[in-house]
Order: sequence, then structure tokens, then C-alpha cells
Amino acid sequence: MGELKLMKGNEALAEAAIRAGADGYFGYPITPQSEVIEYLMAEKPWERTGMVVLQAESEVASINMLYGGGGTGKKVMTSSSSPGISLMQEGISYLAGAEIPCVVVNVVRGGPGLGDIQPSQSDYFQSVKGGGHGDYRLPTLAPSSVQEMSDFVPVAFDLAFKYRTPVLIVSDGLIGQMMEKVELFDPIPRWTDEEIVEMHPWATNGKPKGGERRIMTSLYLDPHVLEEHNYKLQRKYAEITKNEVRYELLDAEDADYLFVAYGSSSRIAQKSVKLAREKGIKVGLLRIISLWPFASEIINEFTEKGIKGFLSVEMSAGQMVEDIKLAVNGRTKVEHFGRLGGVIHSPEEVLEALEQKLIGG
Amino acid sequence: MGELKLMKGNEALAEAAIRAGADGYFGYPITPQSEVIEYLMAEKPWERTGMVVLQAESEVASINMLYGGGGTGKKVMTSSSSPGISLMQEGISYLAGAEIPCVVVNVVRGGPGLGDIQPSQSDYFQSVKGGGHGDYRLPTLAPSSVQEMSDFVPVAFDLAFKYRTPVLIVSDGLIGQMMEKVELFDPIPRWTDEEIVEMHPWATNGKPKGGERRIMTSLYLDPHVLEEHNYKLQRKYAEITKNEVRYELLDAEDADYLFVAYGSSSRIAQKSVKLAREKGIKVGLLRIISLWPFASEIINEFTEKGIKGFLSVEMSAGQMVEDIKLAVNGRTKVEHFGRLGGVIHSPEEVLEALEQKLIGG
Amino acid sequence: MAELSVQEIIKPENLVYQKTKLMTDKALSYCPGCGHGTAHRITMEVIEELGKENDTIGIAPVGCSVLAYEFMNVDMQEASHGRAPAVATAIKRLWPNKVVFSYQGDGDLAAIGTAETIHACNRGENIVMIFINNGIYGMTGGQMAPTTMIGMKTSTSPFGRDVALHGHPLKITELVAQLPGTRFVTRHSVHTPAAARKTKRAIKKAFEAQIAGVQGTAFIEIVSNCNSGWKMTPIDSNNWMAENMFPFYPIGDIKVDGKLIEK
Amino acid sequence: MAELSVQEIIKPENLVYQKTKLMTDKALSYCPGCGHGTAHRITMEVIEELGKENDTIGIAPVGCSVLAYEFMNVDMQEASHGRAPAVATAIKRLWPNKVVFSYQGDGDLAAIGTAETIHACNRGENIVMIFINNGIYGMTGGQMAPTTMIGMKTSTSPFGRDVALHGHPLKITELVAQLPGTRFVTRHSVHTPAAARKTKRAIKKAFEAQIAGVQGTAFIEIVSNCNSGWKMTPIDSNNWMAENMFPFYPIGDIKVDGKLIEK
Amino acid sequence: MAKVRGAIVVDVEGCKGCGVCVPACPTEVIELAAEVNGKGYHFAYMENPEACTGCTNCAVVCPDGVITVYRAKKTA
Amino acid sequence: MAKVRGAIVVDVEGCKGCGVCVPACPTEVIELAAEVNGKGYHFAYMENPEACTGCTNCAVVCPDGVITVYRAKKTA
Amino acid sequence: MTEEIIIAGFGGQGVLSMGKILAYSGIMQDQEVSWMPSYGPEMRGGTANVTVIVSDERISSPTLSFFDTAVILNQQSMDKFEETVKPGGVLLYDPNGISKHPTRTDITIYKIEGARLAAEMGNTKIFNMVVLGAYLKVKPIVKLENVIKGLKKSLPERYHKLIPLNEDAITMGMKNVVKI
Amino acid sequence: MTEEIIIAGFGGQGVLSMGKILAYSGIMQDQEVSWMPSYGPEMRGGTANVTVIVSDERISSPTLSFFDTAVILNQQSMDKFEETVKPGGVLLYDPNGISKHPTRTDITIYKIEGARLAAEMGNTKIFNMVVLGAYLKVKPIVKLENVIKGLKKSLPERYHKLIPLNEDAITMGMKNVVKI
Ligand SMILES: Cc1ncc(C[n+]2csc(CCOP(=O)(O)OP(=O)(O)O)c2C)c(N)n1
Ligand SMILES: Cc1ncc(C[n+]2csc(CCOP(=O)(O)OP(=O)(O)O)c2C)c(N)n1
Ligand code: SF4
Ligand code: SF4
Ligand code: SF4
Ligand code: SF4
Ligand code: SF4
Ligand code: SF4
Ligand SMILES: [Mg+2]
Ligand SMILES: [Mg+2]
Repeated sequence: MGELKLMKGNEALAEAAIRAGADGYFGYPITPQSEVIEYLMAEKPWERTGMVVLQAESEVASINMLYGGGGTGKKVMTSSSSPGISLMQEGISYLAGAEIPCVVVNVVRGGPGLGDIQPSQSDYFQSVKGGGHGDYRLPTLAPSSVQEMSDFVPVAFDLAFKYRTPVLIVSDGLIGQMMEKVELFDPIPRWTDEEIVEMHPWATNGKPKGGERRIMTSLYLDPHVLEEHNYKLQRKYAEITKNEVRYELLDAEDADYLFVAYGSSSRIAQKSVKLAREKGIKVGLLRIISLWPFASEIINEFTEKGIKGFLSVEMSAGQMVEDIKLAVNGRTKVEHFGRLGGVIHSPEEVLEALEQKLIGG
Repeated sequence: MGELKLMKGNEALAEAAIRAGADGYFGYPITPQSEVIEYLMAEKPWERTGMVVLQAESEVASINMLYGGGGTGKKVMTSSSSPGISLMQEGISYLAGAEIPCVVVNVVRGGPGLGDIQPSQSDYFQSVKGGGHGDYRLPTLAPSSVQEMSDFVPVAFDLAFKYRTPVLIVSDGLIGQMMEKVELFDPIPRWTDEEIVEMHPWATNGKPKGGERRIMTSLYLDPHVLEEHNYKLQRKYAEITKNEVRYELLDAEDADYLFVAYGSSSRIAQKSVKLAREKGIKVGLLRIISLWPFASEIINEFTEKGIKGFLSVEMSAGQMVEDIKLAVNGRTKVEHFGRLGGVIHSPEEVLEALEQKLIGG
Repeated sequence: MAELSVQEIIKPENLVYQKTKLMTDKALSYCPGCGHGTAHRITMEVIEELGKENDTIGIAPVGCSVLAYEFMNVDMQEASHGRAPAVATAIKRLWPNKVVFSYQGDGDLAAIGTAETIHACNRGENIVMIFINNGIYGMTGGQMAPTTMIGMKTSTSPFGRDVALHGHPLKITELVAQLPGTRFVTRHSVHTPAAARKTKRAIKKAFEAQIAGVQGTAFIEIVSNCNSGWKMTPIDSNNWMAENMFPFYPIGDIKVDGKLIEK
Repeated sequence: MAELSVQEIIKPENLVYQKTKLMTDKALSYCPGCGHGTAHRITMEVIEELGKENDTIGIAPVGCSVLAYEFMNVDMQEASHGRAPAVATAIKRLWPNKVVFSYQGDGDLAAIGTAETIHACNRGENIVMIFINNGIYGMTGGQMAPTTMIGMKTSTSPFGRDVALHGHPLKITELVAQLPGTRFVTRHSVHTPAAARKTKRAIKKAFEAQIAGVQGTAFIEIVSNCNSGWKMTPIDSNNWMAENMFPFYPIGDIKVDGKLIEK
Repeated sequence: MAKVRGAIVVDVEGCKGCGVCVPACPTEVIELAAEVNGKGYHFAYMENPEACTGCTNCAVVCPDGVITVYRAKKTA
Repeated sequence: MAKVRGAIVVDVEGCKGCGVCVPACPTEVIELAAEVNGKGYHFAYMENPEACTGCTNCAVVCPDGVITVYRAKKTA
Repeated sequence: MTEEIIIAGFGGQGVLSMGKILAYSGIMQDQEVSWMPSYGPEMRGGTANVTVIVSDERISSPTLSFFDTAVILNQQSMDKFEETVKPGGVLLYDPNGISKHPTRTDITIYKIEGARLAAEMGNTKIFNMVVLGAYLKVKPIVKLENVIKGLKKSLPERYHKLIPLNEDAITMGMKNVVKI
Repeated sequence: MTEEIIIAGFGGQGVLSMGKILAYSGIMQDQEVSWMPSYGPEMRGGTANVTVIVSDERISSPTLSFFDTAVILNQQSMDKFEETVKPGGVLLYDPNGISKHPTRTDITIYKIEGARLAAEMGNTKIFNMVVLGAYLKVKPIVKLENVIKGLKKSLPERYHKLIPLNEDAITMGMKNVVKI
């Protein structure tokens, strides 16, 4: 068993980056995730593992530092919160286009605009659909505990390198600021330069002797070539969709209804399940772990099995609910319950929503 | 009848801005829309109408100039293409949050990343779902002709001020670069400063004598206040959804199938309708004009009437098709046909897709 | 001779100083002793003295002074992080007869907003830029700013700013003074009555030129304390500032009437 | 004495100059006479002469030289518009023993990328920045750049750059020379053999210092032509450049070994 | 000889007890109270009121603008 | 006395006829051809080959790097 | 066993670290814990509160509307949190600075003169440990030895010499808590 | 009537403006028109082409795979566009610089020595007007008077003095077009 600690989500994430063998972190402070860079600067991983930590001049610089670093085959990461992530959208689109592995963490806060600094989930659409320009997708992991803030970092790096893609970790102010017990995984050594050169022949870290130069680019001036490139990306996304769907089921076997939730909301909903079961309502929880690829298949299965309805529990005006509806395709009821702008729902009101919108409705 | 001209879409848009009584244009060059600022700089509207034109240092600066200008009650506009629009996402979220009217034009090109400079429609998701952070929506108009590049400018300004919201015009390289006959509308005089003060009491253009100061902000530190603000925004979006859906039907009355398309794609699809009708296939075209709010109701009506299927024709990997599916909700077939990365489909292959995916399928 | 009692002095006709009505009644959100409050007040005093209450538009940044709009009793816009100069540019160009100023911290103006700062100054936008340099990101809890001095401890330079790790401190004010678009560039502080009065005169001069239509950007740096970020008492922070920051950020005019001051 | 015939001279043993193999065989996408090609080639010659072919990572910008990666036969990254200095920063910090350079145009480096440029230089990133100043946005069809000179016509300043409308031209090179992080700042051109040779020496000096691990950023401006954007023949554009641009952008070293050159 | 006498009024509830006014007073009029106000701050008050000249120094540096100054001229 | 003689080879199809090499030559060796190459450019060629000293000036400024230079020393 | 606690007071009172020590103690005896602070701009000088949950089971929501126990250390917090104690729950407060004392009758109310006792012990900084002691007397959810272990874990080495003082403070709190 | 034309050649040959004049002429006689250039980096010095549609009806797709007429002015364009002429359609080309002449037999092929004629007229810039004349002879979709009107509309006032020269060039093209 690894080391047991009581840590904030943001701190666990930072420690996990060091332990995951990250080579570099580049970021710009923003609440509620500044603890990530603060922890790293205090921990001095350049002494522990050789990891580079740099406070960039902005989020735009940070994301482009990931482009540079990831493009050389190193494990690089940044973190920010909603407005900062919006600033990164051009860079993220470039990373996707140039197929550069890296990990981007969004500790979501209330929006739009400057909004507030409270936990929110209103960047779902940005994470899994829109965001930057062009047809691309980002594998997106949503931790719902401090443990997962730690555990998902190496998973994210694995996905990033397996598929040569930027990977999102979408957390929020609640998960970032709370402390929980966390079992830290054993440190994974950083790849040596030689290992990187061997493992990632595509990476631009100095042309191999007698070999061909490598290029990181997202530019394909001929539309037919760009189309080919896009088809390649789409095939990759299909592959990811096939392999990388992650979710968790709680009290679902006998359920008449399912809450569908992720991150903080899933913690609240878990309590609501308890409250509901105490009242004799058979509800379970489908906790979405990978926001993309989305757990459409399991939703389909429950639909086929005749579930009476799904309640999407989100701290948003209704975003993930669209993906649930697309999976259900009209075969059963899908409703949404959300609180906005950084307000966290209470377990009681989630249950009430279930009763009103699905059971009563 | 207004003045008849042969113009590029980009030029028509620029001329329309002057005629719509715009007070300011702020932008940064990018292909395929640089003609907008070039036209304005050559036309010197500051001499014609007093309109300000400024080449900004970047798209980030441009969008924040819109924040400043729009926040004073003036009619302001910017234009860019995909990567530049991605850079604007933080600013757009602020504009939505602070409820600042303005018009943002995206002449879409192939992505992701630097991609190419050919026409594309792969920024649909960014326009109508994701983009920036937080729960917001942007009324989005998609012109499909040079005439509409002109006509939609005053419409966009009207929407912007009616609802105090940024409005998107989503065009693409085809519509931007092509020339067509355009009937220019008669110039609408710019509002005088006095008119602005009277019409827009919310605007920050100097505190009224004896009155209260005005504030433009998207910051609401108390989450309950931010939630209230978000509910207000959501009510506004509901209102817009009720009032501002725009679409056009072509050969749809007797149709067994409908192409659903917008912008360039709708022009191609129109030709495909002709080809199909020549072959005796009863297909019509639902041309989407407002990407958001989306024409779900008319899709619902056709579904109710028993249409056999919808084919979403997009220059993307399949984005608008999700909104069609959400509207249809499983009641009939919905398929997607797209070309990627800046390739424009031929009318012939669109028809073929209809035959294979819906008629044969 | 009979001394006057305090009660006899405190009469409306003897009033010599009270908070300008261009500051709202809302309690400032700043930490005790923070220079932002003084900087706000003298700015508003200038606007009042110039009679421009109804013709002024101010731009608040993202930083501790994000809430400047709650306190300054004129029309205000809250800009996104770093972009106040772009916001101010558009407002001034669209309303050339209005008085426009921006108010920004060092993270806002000299980190994320560097491009907007340089370009507004280089275009010579006819605005007043007020720049509060406290060598730290106050609002987000005391992280290193571009202006943080070498050796200075912050939450992201917990062992002191080290050039190899974090780069050099940035003298953005000296930089913008190099640009042909700036007309008046000066550095001040507000930690003593004399300093605050001087700063106010500089601010007034800057606004007067804008009102007179003299072309060029006025850029006023105020070196200020952040006792929370620096983890000091207000008094200590002011002393530390005078001792440690002024040698590196020397107080005084840098450019006047478009000409660099020879040193 | 019998004269040698051309055929007798053209023999492998007499070869004195040929295109470096660090330029690919792909035909350059640049307009006839464009200085980008020469700048590319001398940069690659330096890398070859230093024996760093296998240890170099270059960053291409967005601009006409976006395709530099098609022509420079070393590992290359194509950065987003203006962000090459950030990209280079990360690469150099992660691979301190590799040779890292960025190559950018004036729109890329001095407009949208201003913040990244200033901050990379201010941090003193140990990279070589090559900056092609042709006073225009070549790639997008000849729009005004920050460096466009007063009076110069471009597609967005069709009546000539007018300060009131468009602001001043920006001497970004003089600006970065002010920063403590820059070690070597110099301005050159490649329009004559002598100029190109001098530029090459400067580039070599810059790379040598990087390889030796001398701390600090090297910044090499190359004033260059854009005959397409300027709507001139190549020869005319080079002459126009010498006559009109050099007085404003004077050729020569600005900062050497971390010290500003007194003028 | 005209003697100038001054007095200040501190908005006790607005004062944050930062103490910046204390050294700013050339005649050492001000001190921080031992008691706290509603927000828990040791507010400023005139410890030596007779020394006040109404010079406004304290008010000018008070970050929270909670000092009002009065001045009266009394001809001797 | 050693006389240095040079010669250049222009990659005709790669030449863009920009003419930058022409004034760069100190001995006026180069001119642009009246004919065009496959891309339509009036390519450079040695009009006065005997004057070439192999100084490499032309090659150094050729933006497209299409000039190769040879030099031979012939002792008189 | 699941204990859901809110600790609320001024920023400087050590509210967050009291919660942290409690959470660490839970970990020392193999329980699940969560610690969720209120954060945000009001933290600056203003009030601070933290929700701590110690449980034998996986913890669901780390933020709650209702609590088993509320530890209340200033008036604002009293106004806000008295109502959130579950019927039958516990409210523990320090009367120092409290103007409106709690009035509920469906809960058990305890008082601890933490500020006074800490001052008497000559170190106002151990105020929160006195309160912790009082709490642990009322709700012995963690063993004292585990609290000490937790302290050791959470304090940097150089502060370990202060542990005995902290232990004294806890004992002091345990002794002086008064049921109302 | 709908005429779908592609005009293709080098960048400097006036391909785009020829298309523009044609389109303007269509407007002058109340028809619908569209003009869609290929654009992009290959424009720089390379080939240029424009699709022009003149029609009595609303125009659907402004880009097409097949054309009624192809006007071809260099070899690259011949290689690319010969195949795109609809069976029964027209291919008009200038043989100058053409190495592989068109070979299709299901279309009508015309030749115009535009470059030579323009040179003979002493102004190589009117090359495209000679070709336009040739085209209009073959496909008189717009009246000459409307072309002149279109020219007037599209040229800035200061160039109006050149209109007679342009008219001559058109006439020259009409006279010299040869059916193969
Ligand atoms: C895009 C973006 N990035 C980061 C932040 C977080 N943030 C808020 S204020 C601030 C810095 C404040 O420092 P400064 O400008 O020096 O102002 P101060 O608080 O010191 O007065 C930062 C990084 C943000 N709100 N938006
Ligand atoms: C975000 C973004 N904005 C704008 C553009 C369009 N763009 C491409 S290159 C360029 C400017 C090129 O000018 P410069 O950097 O001077 O290079 P040059 O072509 O002159 O060598 C611009 C504005 C872009 N690609 N991305
Ligand atoms: S954190 Fe610093 S800058 Fe912000 S209010 Fe407090 S003292 Fe002032
Ligand atoms: S457009 Fe200008 S910079 Fe670009 S290749 Fe042509 S001449 Fe060079
Ligand atoms: S300066 Fe103002 S806030 Fe500070 S102690 Fe004095 S009166 Fe109070
Ligand atoms: S007015 Fe002057 S003398 Fe009076 S208390 Fe204030 S500083 Fe002291
Ligand atoms: S090598 Fe020298 S002499 Fe020979 S052609 Fe070139 S420039 Fe002229
Ligand atoms: S410089 Fe090079 S490309 Fe230009 S004409 Fe001479 S040989 Fe040809
Ligand atoms: Mg600061
Ligand atoms: Mg340039």
C-alpha cells in the first residue's frame, strides 16, 4: 500500500504529477487551483525527480509551452480554471491537430465570464464538444475524490501517449479544495531522454543520426490532405470511444431510476441515493468518469432493460443531459436537475427533483 | 430598391457594417476574412459615417475592445476565422456574462489547429455549445449568400441590442470569398451619442447627472447571486429560443426526406435537391439560418408529419446532426454526411449519401 | 486665550477633508492598510476636482481591485484579466470626449496583459493608465508577479525569486516609457501623506492633459504594499516597501511631455 | 597561359559553395527574391557548421515562414501565431542540452506574440530568437504590421500608416534589449552578400553562446523585404528597404554580452 | 498670532485598525484603541486631540478613507 | 601570380528569376535569361563566365539557394 | 459510525487546522474522512468554516446542509449554523464574542471558554486545541492517541516540540466543557 | 438559361477580373451571378481559377464539379479541367504555353490566340479581354453593351478612358476565335 496522506485535491494532483514521472508543469495562478503550482514550487520536484516547473506569463503561454514540451515526447501538464481554460482553446485545438500528448486540468468554477470561484460544472460542453475550432475530441476524465485527483494523473498521461492526444482532467473547486485521505501511488520514474527517443520516434527532440527530421504541425494547406488528416483523427477518436469509456455504477442493479452525474455532483448524488433508498425509492447512480468518450453504451443497456428514467445531476444549466438524451434516443425519460453559478446542490433537493421530474412527472 | 453591386461576401459584410450604423470595428487579419478590415480601411468610414476602425494587436485585444465599446452602448463588431475565434473564447464568455451587445463574425476555415484556409463548418459546436466557459448561449446567424452577408449585419445588431448579448455570424471561406449580386440596404444613420444615452440606460458612457453609476461586469462573488444572474440569462435564452428561430424551407412540402444544412452546405444541398428531383427523389431542404436558437420545432413538425428521414449535410465530422437528433428524439432516421478539413462536398455526392444512408439504408 | 474644544472644531464650516463623494459608501474589500484604497480615493478626488464625474469611464482589472467598480462612483467596466488597455482603447476611440482610465495590478498589466499594455501605449491611446505594483498577485493569494523582486518570497517562489528558475523582475514602466506613444510616465507611492499628495498631483496632471486633448498615453505606476501577500503588518509592509522596493523601482518621473527624463 | 574553361572549373574538387544539406530539396514557397529564403539558409549553415544537426529543435511561426519546417532539415515544431517563444521556452527547459531556436515574422513576434516575446526575453531563456522584420504581414496578403513605418502603404493602411489612426511603429528589438534577460541583441539584413555574411556571423555567435551554456536570450532581427506585400520587384524592394527602413531600423549590434551598446 | 486647531473624526466601524494614520500624523495625535469595533479591529482615535492641527495627513493616507478632518483658526 | 577563376551553376528549374544575384556579383557575371524556365521565370545564367572569381557572393544572397559555386586556382 | 461536523469562526481562529487535525486523527484509526473548507474572497479577514466528515464508510457528499455537530466560534457563524444542527445533534460554542446565545431545545448545547483558557495557558494560538478537546470530550469519535499521531503527521518536524503543549490544551478543553 | 464556367490560368493573367466582368455583365441584364475564386497559398505566383455562374434562376452551389464551359489558359489548368467539361460543353483555350492540347471529342473545342493578339495590340494587359471576346462569341450569354456597362460599373472612374481599348480587345477576340 502506498503512502497515506490527508491532502487537498489540488495538492494530490500536484504530487501525482511528480510521482507520475511528469517532466514539466507550466501554469498560471487562478483560484481555485493555485495550490497546484504552489505545491510544486514548494516541493521543488526539480530536485526530487528533475521535473521542470515554470510559472508562465499567462494561460496562453502555458498551453503553448505544453505544445513545445509535449512535442518533444516529454510528459507535460498544465492546470487552470474556467477563464484560463477558455484562453487555451486555440492552443488546445493546435495540440489536437498536431497530435501532441499532454494533460490539461480544469478545476472548474462558476461562469460565464469572471463569474465566481465556487465549484461548477458548466464547462462540460466546452470540454467535450466545442472549445476550440475544428473537428477534434479530447479524452476527458472527471475525478470525484481526492484519491482520483491523484490516480487519474498517470491514467491521463497514459492516454495522452497511447493516442497522441491532449487529455483533459475536469475537476472543480470542490474536489480541488477539499481534503481527503489519499493513498499515493509509488513514484514512476521519469523517462530518461534515451527512453523518450526510443519510445516516441515521432517526437521532435533532435533529428536521429542518419534519420529523417520530425515535424510537429497542424497545418495541411491542401484541403484533401487536411481531410485525410482529419479522417485519421476521426479513426483515432473511434478507437478511443471503443476502448476508453469509464464509468461506475452504484446501487444500479435493481434501480428503477438512475442519477447520472460526475465529479462533485456524483458525490452529492451518492448521498441522494442513500436518502432515496431510505425512503424506499429504487434509484442508483451512474457515475460518469470519462466525460468523453461518453458512457452511451451502458445507458443504452439500461434503456433496453427498461429503466424508467434518467436524471442528469449537474452543476450547470443542462449540458451532459444532451449526451444522455442522444444515448437514450427517445426510448425513456431523461430529465435534468442543475444548480448554477457555483451553487452546490444539496442531496435533499436532488432527491426532490427525482421525485418531481421523473417519479411524479 | 437599394444599390446593386457585385461583391465578395467579406466586402458585403464590411459595407453592411458601415450601412448598419456600426460605431466601431476592431479586428486582426486572418485568411479567409481579411477583406473585411481591408475594405473598411480603404473605405474610410470614419469620414463617411464617423465609424471607428482599428487593427488590433490580436484577436484577444479585439474581443476585449468589443467589450469596452459594446459596454458603452455603441454598435461594435469584429471578424476573424477559426483560430482567432478560439482565442476570443474567454472574451466571449465575459461578453455573455456582462450582457454586452456586439457582433462577432467567424469566417470558418478548416481545422483543427492551423488547419488550412479553405471553407469549413467544423466550428458549429464551438459556436452553439462550447466555446467559452460557463452556461451561456449566443444567437448565431449563418448566411448562405453574399446578400445575407450584408442583410444579417443589421439583424445581428438588432438581436444584440434587443437582448443585450453578443451575436455570432458564422460564415465560411466560401461565402466570404465568393462574389454575388448584392442589393445593399439603405444606410441606417449611426445613433447619436444622445440617442445612445437615452436608448441604453445600462451603458457605461458617463454617469448621468444626478443618477446612479453603471457597471459592466460578469463577476458575482456570491454564488447565490451568480446563480440568480445565471437564471436571468437562462430566461433570456428561453425568450430568444421562443422568438428568434430562423430557417428556410425549399421543396419541402411533398418531401419524403429533408436535407438539413446551413451556409455553404445549404447551397450545395440546394443543387443536390435539384439533381434528386430530376431523378424523381422527393427530397427538400431545411436551411438552418439561426444555428442557435435551433429550428427544433419545425424538425419536430416534419417528424410528426411522418418524414422518412433527415440528412445533415455539414462540412464537419458531424456536429449539427446532434441537434437534429435531439429534436427528432428517435422518432425517425437522422443521418450525417460530411466532408472534412476544408473540402467542399459536391452536389452529386450529397445526393449519393442520401440514397445510401437513408433511402437505401 | 481659551482653547477650542474638539466639539467646537467639528462643525460643518470647519470641514477641511472628507472622503470624496466619488467614493461609494461601501466598505472597501481590501485588507487593512492596503494601498489600493488610497490609490482609489485620490483618483476619484482628481475626477471630482476636474468636474468630470459625469464624463468618466473607468476600467477595473482582475486582481484585488477587481471590485474597484463597487467603490469608485463613476461609470465602470470590469475587464478580463490583463485586457483593460484594450477595453480602454475602444472606449476612448468611440467616445473621444469622455475621460477614460484603466486601473490595473502588476499581474494583470505586466504578465497576462503585456501585449495589450505595450500596444495601447505604443499606439499612444489617449488614456490614463494607473498601475498598482505590489510585486505580487494579491487576489489569488500571493503568488509571484512579473514585478516580484529577486529573493522575494511568494507562494510560488517560496524560497525567494531566483532568476534561473523564475526569470528577472520586469520593469514594465521603464519599458513603456521607451515607446513613442507614451506622453507621461511616472512612478509614485501612496504610503505617506507626502507621497499620496504627489501621486495625486501626477494623476491630476495626467487627466488634465487627456481632457485638454494632448495626444499620448499617461502611465502612472504606484508602488504599493500587499501586507497579506507579503505576510507583514501594514506598517511593516510600508517600511519594507520603502527600503527594498524603491531602490529597484525608483520613485519619480520617467518621461514628461513625451521626453525621457535624463538620470 | 591557357584560361580554364567553365567545364574545367566545375569539378567536385573546386566546389566552394553549395546549398547546405540542412536545407531540404523542397522548393521554397516564398516569392521570388524574398529574404526568408536567405535567412533560412544561413541559419541552417550555422547549425551545420556547429555540428548540431542532430541536436537542434527549431520553432516555425505562423506567417510566410510557417512552412520553414518544410525547408529546414532539422526537427521542427510549428507554433501557433505569436507563441513560438513560449514553445521554445518549454523545449529548452526540458532539453537543456539541445539547441533551440525560434524563427518569427514581425506580425507574429511583435503583434499577437508581444507578451510571449517580452517574457521569454525577460526570463532570459537560453534560446536564439530569429526575427524577420519586413514591416508587413506577408502571409495574409500585406496588412499593416506593428513594424510598418509611418506613411507606408499596406492593405490595411492603404493611405499610408498614420499615427493617429494606427499608432506608431514598434521597435520591439530596442525594447527587448532593455530587458535584463537578453544577452545579445542585434539587427541585420540579408539583402547583400556582405550583409548576409555578417548576419550569419551574428547567428553563429548566438548559437555558440547557447551551446556553451552562457545564460541569456539571443535576439537577432533581420530587416527584410516583402516584395509581394510592398508591391515592388525584388531588387526595388531591397533598395527601398536600405533607403527607407535602415534609417528607422538601424543595422548593428544593440546589446552585446548583456551590455547595451552606447550610441 | 493665529493658532490653528484641528480635529479628526474616525468612522469607528469603518476603521480597519491598520495603523497607517498613526505615523502619518506629524503631531502624534492618533493611537489605536485597546478595544475593537464590530469587525474586531482596534480602531484609530485621537489620543492627543489638542495636538491636532487639522493638517489632513492622516486622512490622506487612510486607505479606507474613514477620517474626516476639521480645522479652525483661533486668533490669539 | 595566381589567378583565381570561378564558375557558378544555377539550378535553372529552381531559379525564380528574382535577380538578386545580379547586382550581388562584383564582376557583373550574371544576367537573367530572355527565356523562361518551366515555372515561367527568367532564370539567371553566366553572361560573362570568364569574369567569375568564384567569390560566392551570388550564392550567398540567392534566396532560393539555387547557385553552386566552383573556384580553381591557376598559377600563371 | 459517521460524524458530520461543521466548524465555523473567524479566519484567524485556527478553524481550518482544527478540522484538519480531526480529519488526520480519523485517518490514524483507519476511517474515511473529508475536509471541505468554505473558500473565497470572504476568507480575507472574514469568516471561515470547514465541514469535516469522519466515517466508517465511503463518504458521499463532502458538503452538507445539516450536521451532527456544529462547533461555533463567533456570532456570524452562530447566526448561520445554529439552524443546521440535526435534531438531536450537538452544538458546541465559545461564548467569547457571542451576543445571541443559542436557543434551540431539540439539540444538546455545550459551552467551552476556549479563548479564556488559552489565554490563561499563556498561548492564544492553542485556542483551537482547547476547543478540539472540548469537542472530543462530547464526541469521542477519535482516540486521543490518534489525535497525537495525527498531529505528528500533519505538523512539520520542527513543530513537534509543541505537541505536548497541544496535548495539554486538549486536556484542558476536555476538562472544561460545560453542558448547558 | 444557366451557364456554368470555369476560367483557369496563371495568377497574373487576369483570370479573376475576367470572371468578374462576366459576372457584372450578367447583373447588368438582370441575371443571377456567382463568382467563386480558388484562393489560398497556391495563389502566390501559381495557378488561379474562378467559377462563374450566370443564370436566370437563383444559383445554388457556387462551386461545381462539372462545367458548361472551361476557359483554359495554361497547361496545369488544362490538365486539371479538361475532364470537367460536361459532355456537349465547350472548352476554349489559348494555345500559348500549352504543350498537351485537349483531346476530348464529346465537347466542342475553341482556340483563341489571346496572348499573341494582345501583344500585337500593344498591350498585354488586355489579354483577358481578348479571351472574353472569344468566349462571348461562342457563348453570347451577355450582350456586348452589358459588358461595357459592367466594365463601367466595376472599373474605378479613372480607368474609364480605357474602356474603348477593352472594347476593341473584345471585338478582336470575337473575330479570332477558331473552332477546332
Ligand atoms: C485568465 C485568468 N487567469 C488568471 C486569473 C486569476 N487571477 C485573478 S487576479 C490575478 C492576479 C492578480 O494580481 P495583480 O494583477 O498583481 O493584482 P493585485 O491583486 O496584486 O492587486 C490572477 C492571476 C483570472 N482571473 N483570469
Ligand atoms: C490566431 C491567428 N490570428 C491570425 C492569423 C493570420 N495570420 C497568419 S500569418 C499572419 C501575420 C504574418 O505576418 P508576419 O508575422 O509579419 O510574417 P510574414 O508573413 O510577414 O513573414 C497572420 C495575421 C492566424 N493564423 N492565427
Ligand atoms: S491581498 Fe494584498 S493587494 Fe489584495 S487587498 Fe490584501 S493587501 Fe491589498
Ligand atoms: S509575401 Fe512577402 S514575406 Fe511572404 S514570401 Fe512573399 S515576399 Fe516573402
Ligand atoms: S489609517 Fe484609517 S483604517 Fe487605518 S487605522 Fe487609521 S483610521 Fe483606521
Ligand atoms: S489632521 Fe494632521 S494633526 Fe490632526 S490627527 Fe490628522 S495628521 Fe494628526
Ligand atoms: S561567384 Fe562571385 S564572381 Fe562568380 S558569379 Fe557569383 S558573385 Fe559573380
Ligand atoms: S538570386 Fe537565385 S533565384 Fe534569384 S535570380 Fe539569382 S539564381 Fe535565380
Ligand atoms: Mg499585484
Ligand atoms: Mg512580416
